[in-house]
Amino acid sequence: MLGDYAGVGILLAIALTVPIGGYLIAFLLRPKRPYALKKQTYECGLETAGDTWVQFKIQYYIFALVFVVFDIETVFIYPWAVAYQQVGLFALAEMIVFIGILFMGLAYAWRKGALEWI
Amino acid sequence: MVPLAGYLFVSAALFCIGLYGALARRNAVAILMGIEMMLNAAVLNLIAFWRYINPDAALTGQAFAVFVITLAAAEVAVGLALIIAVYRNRDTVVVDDVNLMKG
Amino acid sequence: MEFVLFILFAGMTLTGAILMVALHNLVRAVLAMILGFVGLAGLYLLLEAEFLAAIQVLIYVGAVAILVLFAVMLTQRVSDPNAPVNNNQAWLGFTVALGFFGMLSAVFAPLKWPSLPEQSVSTVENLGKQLIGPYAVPFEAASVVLLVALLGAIILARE
Amino acid sequence: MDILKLIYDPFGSIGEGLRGLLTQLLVQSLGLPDWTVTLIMLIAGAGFLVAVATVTMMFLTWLERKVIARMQDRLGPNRAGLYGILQPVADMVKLFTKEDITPSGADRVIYNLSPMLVVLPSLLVFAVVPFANHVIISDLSIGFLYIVAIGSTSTIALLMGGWGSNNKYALLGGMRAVAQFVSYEIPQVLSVVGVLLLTGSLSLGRIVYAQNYVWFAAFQPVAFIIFLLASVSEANRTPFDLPEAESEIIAGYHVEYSGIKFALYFLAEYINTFAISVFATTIFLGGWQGPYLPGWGALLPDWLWFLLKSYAVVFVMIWMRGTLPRLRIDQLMNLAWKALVPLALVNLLLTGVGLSVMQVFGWKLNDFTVFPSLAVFLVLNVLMGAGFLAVFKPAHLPKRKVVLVSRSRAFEVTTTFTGR
Repeated sequence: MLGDYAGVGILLAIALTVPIGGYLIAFLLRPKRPYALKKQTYECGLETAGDTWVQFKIQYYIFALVFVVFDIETVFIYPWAVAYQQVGLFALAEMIVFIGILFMGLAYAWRKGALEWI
Repeated sequence: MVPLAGYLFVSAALFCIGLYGALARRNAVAILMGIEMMLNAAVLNLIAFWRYINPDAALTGQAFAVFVITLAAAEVAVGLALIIAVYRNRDTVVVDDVNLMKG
Repeated sequence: MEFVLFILFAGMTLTGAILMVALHNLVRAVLAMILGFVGLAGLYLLLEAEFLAAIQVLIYVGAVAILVLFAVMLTQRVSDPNAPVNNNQAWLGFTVALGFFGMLSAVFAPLKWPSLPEQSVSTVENLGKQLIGPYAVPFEAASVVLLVALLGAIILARE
Repeated sequence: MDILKLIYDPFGSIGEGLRGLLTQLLVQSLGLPDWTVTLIMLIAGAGFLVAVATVTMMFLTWLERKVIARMQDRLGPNRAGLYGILQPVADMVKLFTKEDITPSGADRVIYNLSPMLVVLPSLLVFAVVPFANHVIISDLSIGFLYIVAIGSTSTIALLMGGWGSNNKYALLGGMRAVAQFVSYEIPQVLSVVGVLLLTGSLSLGRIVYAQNYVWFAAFQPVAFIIFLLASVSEANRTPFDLPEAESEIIAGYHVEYSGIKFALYFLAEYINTFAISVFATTIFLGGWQGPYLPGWGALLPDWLWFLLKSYAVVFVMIWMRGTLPRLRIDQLMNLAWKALVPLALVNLLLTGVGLSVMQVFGWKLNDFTVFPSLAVFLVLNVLMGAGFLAVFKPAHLPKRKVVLVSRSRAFEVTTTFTGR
């Protein structure tokens, strides 16, 4: 089984040469004349105001949260889908219960307005 | 060939690093990260024992590991939500400052 | 060859974990944690649990790490850069962790473990049959746990 | 060497030749073990793949600009080379020789690491794709899961880029990109589960073989549409390009990047675009196989069928960009969570029902009993689509008046304005 992953490892090694080679070539070719004004953070032509840590919406977190729960659900779905043809209707019944329970979660999040981008 | 003790060593080291992180950090998020590392050490143990002791078609260790990962992720989701709730009420994530229960 | 890979992945895992507890900047600590998770996925691959390796990357790197990063970014604003990251009992924690590690090593090092069995039958298909068959109840219970986690987290995070 | 064989199976014949040569040179002359030959073959294959991906990216930038220009009644790049075909080369020279600016407040390590990590997953996902019969780097048994897992790591790289630049807009863009990416990952993955059910395997090679008779796009039209929409959104392309909306948050997570680092972000984006079309081709459109009609399959070589289908999907994506306006972020999230996820879940369960019907009658995918099962699935899909449209009626959308302006009329309007 590990032999199958040799190709992946080699592809990883070769793929690494693209960004590293790019950095190297660019390092040799490009000019380098930095000064303080050039290195300022870009902000619509003005000097940057205040801290970078602005207060983010909690909504980003809520979506990530719902995503994590559904991501784990998909982890259970893969083995189920692959084994389905050998088990048959019982598997379908189980998955209907599984998805039904999670659907309640989605419906709850929907009703509570957790899926609204305010 | 790698002996089973090698994996157990890595797992034990990982667990203890996580333990140190959970005990020493002040930030609640960092404590949760330490706990997460400890759970990962447990999963590594489960899989190592499955592979070396009982590599049968029943895949007991792997099935167990899948459930542990599920629980770990659920725990992170709720734990972080709790931290965010505390942060919104008390404006801090430092566990030493959250001492409302001390009275 | 397998030994070299083991050293590589174990080194990645432990480096990531040590950096995670050592770095002061929390965002960098999370990135170190991700390095540790990737190393662990490599170890699972060496143990021929390819499904576990894939979901380690999928769940921990792709989902949990993002959740933690978002939480760090949501709560970081008021933090004082000069405040200490460790509490005053850090040395005690270090002693406890080191002592526990010594104890664990003392327990498992002298034992004689069986050597690696020749082959395993780890396929996703088998895992699926197990999850639907003998583990049907935990399978459904997992969905209940996920539902409860979702409800609880949404209630907590919104006011 | 037979020239016809070279055209129809270039990878096979060149590979065999190379393998024979290497075996003669390394094993028989130098006495090295056999696996060195396999290793060198793998390195050659991976190198070829990476080179092709890079050239494809350059070609795609030209193609997109040219096609969009035609749709907007412009010419597009036409100075460098014939029809401007050398424009990407000129762009590359420019990007390589541009000064690299690191903003003063940036976290140098993370800022410099991010472009590298963005490119890696987009190249790595190609490892499990069969480009022609037997032309695949490694046909992993968890193939599709591998793609999803590797693909999901790119979000971390985006977030690193946004955070490392120490810029509000970059951080906001990064967080938006991640929120959007994770939202659309769920429907994308769930839509493919129907195909996994029918195949009973996660390996992409076996998914292609299972489409010997009928493509899965015919079995799963609803899932195919969900997959395309979700994938276009994951690649951050218009109409879902909110994270880099130029007019709203300047350019999103890569606003501070210049020179080669910006080029790497761009490279990743276009390789992702191509990767999506490749996955759509492999999973839903029969991969390298021609359509099942008498004599059609052998009409063109495998790899040409594959390229034709992939570029057809790429063209559809460019077409979408040329036609549709950008969505608002709340519309975007609503589409993902309130429409696509429930629909994909229903599709998953209905596919299970259809598969049970197939099993009861003993119908299979790889003989002529595929056609009655196709009828069952088409009925299920039509029911599902109709039910979806009945429940999620877009009633709140205002009726739009479409005004068609012909070419000559547009010309008249222009002349009146200039003639004044």
